[in-house]
Order: sequence, then structure tokens, then C-alpha cells
Amino acid sequence: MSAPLEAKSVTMRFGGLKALADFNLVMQPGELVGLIGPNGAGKTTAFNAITGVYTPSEGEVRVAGELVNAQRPHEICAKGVARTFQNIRLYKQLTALDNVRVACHARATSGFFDALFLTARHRTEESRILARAEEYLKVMGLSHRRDEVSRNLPYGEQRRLEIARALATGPKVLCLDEPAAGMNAAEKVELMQLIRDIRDRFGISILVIEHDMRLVMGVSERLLVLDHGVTIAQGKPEAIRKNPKVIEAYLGDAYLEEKHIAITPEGAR
Amino acid sequence: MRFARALTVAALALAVAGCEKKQEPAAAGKQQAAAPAADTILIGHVASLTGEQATFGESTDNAIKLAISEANANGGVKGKKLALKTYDDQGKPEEAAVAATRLIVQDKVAVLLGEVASSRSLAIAPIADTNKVPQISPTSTNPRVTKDGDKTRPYVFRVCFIDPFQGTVMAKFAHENLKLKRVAILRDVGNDYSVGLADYFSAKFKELGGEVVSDQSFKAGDQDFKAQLTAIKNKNPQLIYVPAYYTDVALIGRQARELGFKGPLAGGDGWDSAKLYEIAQGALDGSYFSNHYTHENPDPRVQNFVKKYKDTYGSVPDALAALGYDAALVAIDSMKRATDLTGPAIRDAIEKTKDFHGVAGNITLDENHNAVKSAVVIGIEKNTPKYVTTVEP
Amino acid sequence: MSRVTEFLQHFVNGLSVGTIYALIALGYTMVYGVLKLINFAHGDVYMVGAFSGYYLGIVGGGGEPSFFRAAYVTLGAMIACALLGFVIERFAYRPLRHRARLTALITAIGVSFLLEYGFQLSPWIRTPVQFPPGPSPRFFPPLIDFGGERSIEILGATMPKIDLLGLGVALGLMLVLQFIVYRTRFGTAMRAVSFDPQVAGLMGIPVNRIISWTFMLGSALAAAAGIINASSRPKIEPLFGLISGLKAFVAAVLGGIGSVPGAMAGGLLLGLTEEYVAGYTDSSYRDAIAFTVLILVLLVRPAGLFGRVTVEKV
Amino acid sequence: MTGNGLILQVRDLRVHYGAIEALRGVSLEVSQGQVVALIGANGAGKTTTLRAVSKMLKPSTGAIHFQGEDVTKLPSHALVARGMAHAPEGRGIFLNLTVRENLDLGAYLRKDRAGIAEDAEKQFSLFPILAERRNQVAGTLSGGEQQMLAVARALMSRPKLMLLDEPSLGLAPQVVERIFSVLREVNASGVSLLLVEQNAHKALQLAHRAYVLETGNVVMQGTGKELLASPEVRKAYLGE
Amino acid sequence: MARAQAVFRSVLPFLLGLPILFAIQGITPPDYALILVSVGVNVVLAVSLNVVNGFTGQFSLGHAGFMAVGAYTAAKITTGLVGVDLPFVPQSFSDQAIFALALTAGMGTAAIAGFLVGMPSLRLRGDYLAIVTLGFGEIIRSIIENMKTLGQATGLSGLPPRTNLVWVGVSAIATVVMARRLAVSTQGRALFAIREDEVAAEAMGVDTTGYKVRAFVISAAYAGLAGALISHAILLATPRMFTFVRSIEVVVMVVLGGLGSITGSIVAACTLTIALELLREFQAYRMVVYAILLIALMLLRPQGIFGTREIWDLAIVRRLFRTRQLAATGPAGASPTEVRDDSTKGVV
Repeated sequence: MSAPLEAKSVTMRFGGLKALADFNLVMQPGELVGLIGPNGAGKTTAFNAITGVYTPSEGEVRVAGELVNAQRPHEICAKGVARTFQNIRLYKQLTALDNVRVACHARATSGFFDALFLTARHRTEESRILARAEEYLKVMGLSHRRDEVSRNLPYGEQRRLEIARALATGPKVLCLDEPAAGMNAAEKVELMQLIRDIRDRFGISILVIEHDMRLVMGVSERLLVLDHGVTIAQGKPEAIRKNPKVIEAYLGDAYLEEKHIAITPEGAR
Repeated sequence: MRFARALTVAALALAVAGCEKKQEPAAAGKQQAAAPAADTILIGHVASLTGEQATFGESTDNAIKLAISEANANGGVKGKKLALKTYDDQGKPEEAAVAATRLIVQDKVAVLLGEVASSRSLAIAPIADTNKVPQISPTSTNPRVTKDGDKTRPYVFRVCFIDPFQGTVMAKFAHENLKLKRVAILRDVGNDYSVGLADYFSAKFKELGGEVVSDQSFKAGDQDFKAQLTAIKNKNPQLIYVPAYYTDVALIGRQARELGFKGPLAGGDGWDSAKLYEIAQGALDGSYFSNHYTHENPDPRVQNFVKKYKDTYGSVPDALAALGYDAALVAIDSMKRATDLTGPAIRDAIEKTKDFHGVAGNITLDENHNAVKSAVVIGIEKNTPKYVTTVEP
Repeated sequence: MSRVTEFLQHFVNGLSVGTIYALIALGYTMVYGVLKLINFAHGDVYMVGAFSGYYLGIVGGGGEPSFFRAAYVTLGAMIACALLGFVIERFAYRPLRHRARLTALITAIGVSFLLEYGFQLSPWIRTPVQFPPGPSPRFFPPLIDFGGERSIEILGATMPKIDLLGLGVALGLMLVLQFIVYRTRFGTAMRAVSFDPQVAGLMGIPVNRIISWTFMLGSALAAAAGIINASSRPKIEPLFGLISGLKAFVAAVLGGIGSVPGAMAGGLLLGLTEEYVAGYTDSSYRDAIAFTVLILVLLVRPAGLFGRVTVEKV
Repeated sequence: MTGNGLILQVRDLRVHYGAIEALRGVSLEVSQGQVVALIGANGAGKTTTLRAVSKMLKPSTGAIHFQGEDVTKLPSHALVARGMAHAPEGRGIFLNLTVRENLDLGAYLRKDRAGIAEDAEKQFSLFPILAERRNQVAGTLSGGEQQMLAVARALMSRPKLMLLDEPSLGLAPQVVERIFSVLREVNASGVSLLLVEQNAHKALQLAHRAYVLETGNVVMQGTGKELLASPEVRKAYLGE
Repeated sequence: MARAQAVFRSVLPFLLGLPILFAIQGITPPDYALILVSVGVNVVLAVSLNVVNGFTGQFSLGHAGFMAVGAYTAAKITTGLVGVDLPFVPQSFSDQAIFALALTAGMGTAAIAGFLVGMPSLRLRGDYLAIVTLGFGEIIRSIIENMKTLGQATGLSGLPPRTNLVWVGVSAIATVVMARRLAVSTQGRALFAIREDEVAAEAMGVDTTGYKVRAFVISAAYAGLAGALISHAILLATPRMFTFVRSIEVVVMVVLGGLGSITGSIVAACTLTIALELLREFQAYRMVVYAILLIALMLLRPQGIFGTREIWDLAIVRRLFRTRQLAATGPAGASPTEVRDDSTKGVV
């Protein structure tokens, strides 16, 4: 069986600028991969190339073996790649529940006709979507916010709602773009546990962009480091932390002295 | 049961709409209280007082007011005073229909006057028929206004001639009197009056053996006609037929001259207005248009009307005003002759109108409820209109 | 008339209409630039401009047609419309500045109706002038007398001198505007406000005042367009801004709304397109073809000729 | 620290976004000639505080005194006139204008043309890379260059207090060093700074005083050194 | 069985509504009938435009063009089939059946027009979309004005009088039911998502282009229905009835009612139509008063009458009826889509 997500020498050019060069990534089923690098290194560009927001200038993106280069985001989403956004992009005026229900729509089979004539198919679909959406809210601990308009949620919960929404599209690969941004230390620890739970529970692969080293090192099984669009290193967190290139480009000397960057949830409390 | 709720709301909205409307007679009642139905005959007028053609509504409304005040000064009709109620239709057919319905059913007018434009008269005509209230249109020249399929609409009349006649008049005049062979047409494509006249003119002129070398169009509200005029000029016509309203014709004349076209322009009754000369500033010298009347007509009746209109409103009445005045006169005259003031009685009286001396010619209504009357051809010299000839139907 | 002459004649005609569109379009585009608002009443400001000129020409007189009189009437109308623009912005748009854009669009439509239908009312002031003017068209008095021949000939194509003058004034105004926008402190501030009003405030730019001035500038240009148009086509009535306004709006979008050179190019392009369509094909489809050109241009360049499509950052 | 030495005094500042209270009564002070840093997680209210102080946002309640004057009700441009400059989050460069025009806008309220030109040259000597690009449209600058331009532009108004929002965001380490050394110079020339920075380490090294914000509240304050030494801060914000 | 139930549910609003409509038709005096017709037609127009402008957040100014397509199609059919009777049924029934056919055909052609207009133009956003839809509306009108078979500027007159309050009521119910069912369905939520954030909607699997086109087509179909109804009420179809000014009137209703609020559109359509009718007494001052009313209303209630909410979401109504909180009644919140289209940011 082919990997759920595969990027083969993907290059993105904007005008003369090479935002991403020869990017390679093979996600195995159930794998947790971290993508790190300084700001502007091309992490989000990589996300956009994978999820169809951009069409790669060169290279191939394959989802479950199928070439999806020229496809639009919703088609790629339907094939099983979901994402969150760096700057939260919820549907601000919709309720938490509706945000998730929109995502459930990716797997809907009924059409406008069914909705207008209230066919039996429409009704079963609606109740299925409702049940699914409520389940995802529950998983993300947002059930109590079900009917609240999403822009009124606190920051951390908006982040979680975005993850719930991405999960609701029923992905095989989940891409999280800085999920911990703006969370406090305690929330970050919870998030870490949550990411692991999601992987275990849904058996999906997760790709995380994150600046918080403790989080990304703690949660990832494998790390990719980007700098100026180039992959400068990849491997297990332990190895990455000691990689001199990474230290020079990104981590800085401070990290050499640290003994326990990857902390366990218990340790944090 | 969300849809049930939606439904309730819809029903509620309709009910509210209904209720609000129900309060209206109270508002209308005020007017009626001021002019109790017992000794007043109400005449309705649907006019475009606002919108693109507001100037026409204004003209007819002014003239009708004049006619009614004169009639009242002369003792009214059957011992009762006349009152006018005018509703604005913004120049829209839908609005004209609503306004006409309201005048007939709610205000209970005896006669309905209007509309100027054929498209709006067409919207009113069926309503007049259904409610058995006579409608007299002053200036709607489209043949279909008084027709319901092949039948003549029993309650719909007009005091003007119709497009086929007027178009033919100018075609004949151009071919026979002016001895021209090559003409061009510039029509207002968005205006039924203009399109109708242009079609009848073109058909007749070709039938007489002439040639239409160019047929161009514009849209009311355009400011610049040079593109069409350049194209026309390039075809070297001897005359340009511009069946449009004076609001556009003056500019067309000026621009034709600016481009060096020296021949005559020609048009229909829509040209008739003092504004035409004011704006054209001599650009239309040597041109001709067909009309219902000429305000030079020494007939005291005409001169009296022109003077009164000028005194009251400060401007020389245009053809629309003259015809509006005539429509009101025919209505008043018919009511005087009618056995009683019910719709059918007045209708019968109107139908019998014969050789009535209006300011815009003598009116005899034919079996199609069209006014059979002669047309005059007016020439423009030194920026003033001059009577040229009369063409009998 | 030879083919070349005919072509040239159409070019001259199209140019004269196009500059009018361009002048009005500039107002749309500038207001859009700073407020992201389609100032629906702009076409009516153009109409008011022509009427201000009419009243100034009648009442103020300035005596016989002369250059002085033309300048006086034009400047007077521009000032009057600048004031009108100020009032409209202050009372109809500013209270809705931070609301959804469609909201302000509705008040803009309201203002447009108010001006159109207000001017259509029959006069309640009768002396020394009649105001409101009422629906019937009025003759715009000649402001300038060229004496002798009214037109000149260029390679067989005729052009009225008044149109030539109008063209010159319009181009002059566009150059002045170009200078103001790209070379002055005010222009820089205006472009800054257009880019980001909040940050512009941080620079010490009085954002509200800049927006007011922009409105006034745009309205003054519309007034100038009104005068130029009315001098050449001396018929004015309360609704004559409707179609011109719409066309100018199309021109602004065609050029890329928010772009000053775009508005000029869009206006000229629309004027010439209409002219050639009407002159060489079926004039009854003139508007349809003009709109088709617009749609085709927008499909190829979704932000207009001079507009820049910014890729949304994800 | 005497009251007279304060250039900025903020008391009980509250800001609402719709129903959400983004600032829940923030009070802080900046003394003449000092560098004050605000640190805290994303969404804690740092940027909101700066925006409220410079009136990009309208505070619901609270009082702001600038150089002893109550400026709570004044609009942005009036504050600039009084000597406050704000280099906003995301740099706020007018990408459609040239570098030089951006600088000139920084001096919008100044009338002395010669002085402005002189100051512009001063900025160019401070950031030589900008001198090379002076007639280029700012949209063509790289992120680091834009950040330098933002700082240079803020300096053009000859401010007494400069608000800086994340000056190191998205910049390469050596550029960050350059920016911070410039800030040190600027401060040495007598301009007070109120700095929001994610790079808490750098910020606290530079700052005389610092405030820690959490969910719209000041939860800790002290000198830069104190906070650098504080175990809570080290754990929560310095990644230790 | 389940199928029968589904069918029943689907038509229930009409079953409930019909007796009421027949009653209204029976008791309404003729002078109110025409006004109620225009109220109903405006409801159909406003609610259907709301699907595009309010639900999907796309700014369309071409509604009048689709009205024209529907009106002329239906008029051609009814005038063409005048005097044709279906066998074995009474003539009145035959007439109504033909009218139903004409209405359906009008909706169909308008939908096709909507598709043809929507496919290319929906790549554009904001004001660019607005101007292109306006342009298409004018092109449609221009074509009609030049077609001999459509009567050019005079239009088609002498249409059979088929529109009555029952037809209008049924159409209004159909429109409201359509909008409502859409609003609470997964398809409708996809439309809301497009309005809120097109990029995020696309990323969550919503085929944004496809859905925008579908919303546009549905909306156009109902505009066609409205055109067919009004032309058979005044027995006339002329190009003058379908100018861009008509489109603007509908936009005004939608914005005044509150973008996305179905009840808001209904209330605004009723209020504006009736207000204009009441103002008729003012003659030439009518439109001036109307303009002032428009400005004042917008300044006083910038978010529209109900904002994006429905009437039953308003606190006062809730208190009156003590309705339980509806699960997910579409979008809620104070101000409508606060989208500042920055696509042309700073090109001045």
C-alpha cells in the first residue's frame, strides 16, 4: 500500500523567489511528523503546496498514491488531507457546531435537491452529520460550546475547534499549522496529549508545524527542519536537537545546554 | 417543525401586509372628506412624475389641472365640481398598473387619464376594461393600446393618432414634398414610441421607392450620438429621420451639424417643445416634424390654452401638454353628454365623440377608439417652428 | 469621407466622450481607494456640478461668454461640488465607516435618489432662478465664444473647438491629479490611507480629513466633467448623471478600481470602444458590446487593467 | 521613580472585541529614557495593549497619560504630534509607496523640509541597505528590510516614546541582532521604548523593566534582570 | 412508506398554506390584490437574492436580468398556447396547468441564464462580480430590446391574466421554504462557510466554485419565477420593467432586512413595497421621502432590520414565545459579513 501522503521534490517559486526547494516527505500511516524552521523558512508554503492552495511549480504530491498536483483544495481534502491554519480561520459567525458540521460536509453524499425536498437521504445524512459533529466536539472537549458563535470563543478553544473541524473532514493525514500558538504552558501540555490521543484514536498521520520546541519535540516521532526553503535536516528529535546545522540556523546555542527539552505531561504539572 | 415556523412567518407577513393596507382608506378618506363624493367627480391621472420620463408626466399633469380648473370655473359637470387625483408611476409599467387599480377601486374615479407612454398604457388598459372605467390616453400612439388581440378594448380610448399614420405622414412628406430618395434613421432602441415610428416610416418610405441607407440606434439618456451620426453621414443620406423625444433630438441636431451634416432632420410629435429650440440653438433649421397641432394656430381656443398655460407654468406647452389638455376636455365633454356618471355611460359618450375641437386638432374617434385627425407638418426656420402643410388621414 | 477620415473622426469623438468618463471615473476610483466604497451618488454629483455651473452662469453671469466667465463658472461649480462631496461623506458615509460595505452602499443609493428626485421636484424657489430645476431639460449657457468657425478640421475629421478645449482641460486636470497623488504630501498621505488607514493614523496622518479631502477632490473633478460635458452638449436634466455615472463606474472597474491611471485608461478605453462599436457595427448593441468587452477584460484580468491581484496569504 | 519621570502612564485599561474582553484592566508605566518590555503568550493582550495606547483601538475604560497629559480621548495622529510613534505588528509598511515616501510619512507632521531630509539621511546611515533602495517600492523589500524601514520610519517623527510590536518577528538571527543594537542606540539617544517581543530572552536583556501579560492581565512585573531570573518566567516564556 | 412520508414532509408547507391562500384570495378586494402580488413578488426576489448576497456572500446586481428571462419565457408560452385546452379537463384547470408549465419553464430558462452568467463571473469577487452581473443584466435587456419576436421596446402585451394571490403565495412559500431548508441543511452551511472564509471553506472540502454557481442558479430560477408572476399580473412584459434599477431595489431590500436573514428579507420586502405605496399620495415628493427613509434607516440600523438573525432569534420575540433555543439556526451575531475586500489594496 502506498503512503497516505507523499511529496516528491516539490518546489514552489513565486516570481524569482524559491520559497520551497526540493521538498521530500513520506508520511507513514499513523506517523507523527514535526516540521520546524525559522519564520519564512517555507513551512507554511509546504503545507499550502500539499493541501492544494498552491500548485507546486515542480515535483509531485501524492495522496494515497494518487497524483493530486493540479487539484483544488476541496478535492485534496476529500481524498483525506485536512489542515488547520496558522492564523485561525474559523467561520466566525457560525456556531462551533456548525463549523464542524461544515467540515462533515466533505463526506456528504446528498445534494441541493435532497435538501430542498427533504428526502429521506437528506434526513439520514443530516442526523449522521449532527452525530459526527457532536462527537468531534466532545473529543476536543468543546461540547459545552456547541451553540456558541465561534468568534466568541476564547483563543485556546478556537484553536481546538479548528482541529475538531479538520478532523471532521475524515482525513487520513492531518496537517496542523502552529496549533499551540497563543496557548499557555498548561494548554500546550494538554494539546500535546490531545495530538497523541487523536492519532491513537483515529489512526491517522499527523504533520505539525510548531515553534514550541518542547511541544514539537515531545510529540513528534520524526522531525524535518527547513531553512530558506531547503530541508537542512531530518530525523528523530534527539538527533535533530544535536544537529549542528539546525542549531546554527534555528535553535541557537541555548538549546545545547538544555537537558530535558522533551518533557512528559506529568513532568509539566 | 422549523419550516412550519417559517410558514407562519410568511403568512404573518402577508397578513401584516394586508392589515397595513387596510388602514389606507383612512388616509385616502381624508381627501374624500375634503372633497365629498356627493358633489365631486373625481378624475384619475396616472403619470410619470418622477424618473426618466418625469418631464412628460409633468406636462400632461399641468395641462389636465388647467382643463379641470377651467371646467370648474364654468360650472363643472352636471352641477358637480371636478377634482383631479394624480398618482406617480416612476415611469414603470408595474407601478402604473398598481396606481390605476388604486385610482379605480379605492378612489373610485369616474375617468382615468393616462399614460403618456404606450408601454404603461398597455399595463393600465386591461384594468380599465375589467373595472369598466373608461381610460383616455393622451399620447400613447402604439396601435396595440386600444386592442385586446383583434378586438377593440371597450373602455380604452386615445386622443392622438397612431404610429402607422404618423410614420407614413413623414415618409410621404419626405418622398413627395421634399423629393428625397435616400434617408437614414436614428431611433431610440429602448423606447417603444421611437421604434414604432421608425418601423412605420421605414416601411412606407421603402414602399414609395425610397432607400433607407442607414438605420442606427441610441438609448435615452445617451449624451453623445456622434458615433452613429458619423456612420450615418458616411452613407450620405439626404435626410435623417429621428423619431425621438425633444430631450434627445436637440443634442442630436447639434452634433449632426458639428459633424458637418447639412441636410434636414425629421421627426414626430415628440419633437414638440419650446426646449427643443432653446437647446438646439438653430441647429435644427431646415428640419421638419409631424405634429398634432401648431401653437401658431390662430384658433382662439389654442391661443387661449397657450396663454393660460404660459401664465400658470411659465413655459410654452408642448404637444404632450396639448394632448393631455385634450384628453381632459374629451373626458369632461363626455361626462356632460353621458346619461349618468357610471363607467359604461361615460364610455358610451366618449365613443360618440365626433368632430370635437381640441387644441391639438379635431377629434373623431373611430371604431378602434383612435382619434382620426389630420397631422400637420412643421418646419423649423431661424430656430422657430413654421407651419408647412396639413396631411389628412 | 474616406475610411481613414471616418476612423479618425470616430477616434476624435470617442476621445471626447472618453475623457468625460475618465474624469468621473477618477472620482469613483479615488473614493474607492480610500474607503473601499462604491460611491453610488457620484454620477449625481456630476449632475449637480453641471447644474451649479448652470446657475452660476445665469446668476453670477460674469457677463458675455469669455474665458474669464468659463473659468469662473468651472471653478465655482468645482467648489460647490467639493462642498457637496464633503457633506455627503460626513453625514451619509462616515457614520457607517466601520460597518459592512454594503451598508454604506445603501446610503449611497439613498443619497443618489435624493439628489435625482430632489432635483426633479418642481421649483419652490422661482426668483432669481428656479430651484429645484424640475424634470424638463435645461439649456446650458455657452461659457466661451470662439468667434467665427466653431469647429476645426484635423485631416478631414471635424472637432468642435469647445470639445478640444474640454479635452485640454480634462487632460490638464488629470495631470494635476497625477501630480497631487504622486508628488505631494497630501497625495502620499492619501495613498497611505488607501493602503492601511489605521497605520496611516499612526504616522500622524489625520485620516478623516484626508478622506474628506479625497471626497472633495473627486467631487470637484466630477463637477469639472459636468461642465465640460454640458458645454459641448448643452442639455442638462436631473437624471443625466445616471447613465454617465454608470458608464464611468464601469470604466473605473475596467481600469482596476482604486487605480488612478486605471481610471483614465478605463474611461478612454470605454469611450473609444463604444464609439467604434456604434460606428462600425450595430449601434443597437452598443451597450451590450461595451459590457461584453468589460466582462472579457475582467475575465482575463480579474482586477481590471491596472489593478493588482494580491494573493491572499494563507 | 517619581511621577515626573514618567513618560507614559496607563491605568486600568480595558478593551473589548465584541463580547470578548481582550484587556482586563492593564496598568503600566514607562519612565523617561527607559526600555519597557511586554512579554506573554500569543493572545495574552500585548499587541492589544500597544494598539490601545496608540489609539488604533478604542479602549472601553481606563486612562492614558502621556508626558503628564491625559490623552485618553485623543486620536492617533494627535498622539504622534505629541511625540509618540508606533511601529505596529506586521510592520505596517505601505507596500505601495517607495522607501523614501514611507520615511517621509513618518515625518508627516513635521514641517521642516531640511530637517526631514537630514533625518532621512540619518536613517539611511543607520540602515545602509535602505539607502540603496530608497526609490524602490517598499513591497519589493525583504522582511528584514521592511522591519528596518518600520523602525526608521518611526524614528522620523523624532518621537519621545516609541512603541514597537515584535520587531524581531520572522527575521534571521543576525538581522535580529542588528535591530536590537539599533534599538539600544535609539534608547541611548534618549527615546523611551515600549516593546512587545516574543523573543523574551532578547527583550528582557534589553529592557529596564518588563511586564508579563496573561489573558489580558498583568501577572508579573519587575526589572528585566529580575524577570530573567524568575523561575516561572524561565519556564513559561524562555522555554526552559 | 418512508418515501411517502418524505414526500408528505416536503409538501407540507404548501398543504398548510394553500387553504390560507385561497381564503386570502377570496376575501382580498381587487385593489389590494395587485399590491399584495407585488409584495409577494418582492418577497420572492429579496429572499432569492439573499441566497446569493446574504448566504454565500457574493454581491450580485443582475437579478432583474433573470427576471426578464423568466418573464419572457413564460409570456411566450402563455401567449403561444392561448386558446389551447387540455383534453378532458375544465378550461380553467387547463389554463392553470399551462400557467404552471410556463412558470416552470421561466424558472428553467432563468436558471440556465444563471448558470451561463455564473460560470465565468463567479471567479471574480466583490465589486468586480457586482459590475459583471450588472453588465450581464444589461446585456440580456439589450438583446430583448433588439429581438423582433420579443416585441423589442414595446415588449409583449396582452398576456392572459393568470397570476393570482394563490400563485404568488405559493411562490413566496416555495422561495421561503427553499431558503429556509437551505439555511439549515449541510449544503446551506457550506454556503455560509464560503461567505465567512472562502479559503477555509475550500480547505474543508467545500467545492466553492461549484456551490457558488449552484446558489446563483437557484437564486436566478426564483428571480425568473418572480418575473413570470409579475408579467402575468400586469399582463405585460417590457424591457423597461427589468432595468438595473430594479436589481438595485432588490439589493436594498436584502441589505435593509439584514444579509442572510430570511425573515429580514421578507419584512423589508413587505415594508418597502407598502411604504412606497403609502407614499403615493405625495406624488413627486414620494421618491424624495423614500430616499430619506432609506438613508435614515441605514444610519439607525446599519446591520439591517434583523442583522443576520431571524425574527425568532430576537430577544424580544424569544421572550414572547419562549421558544427553546433552536439547534443551529444558521448564522447568528450582530453585524453581517464584515468583509473588507482588500484585493486591490493600495494601487492608487
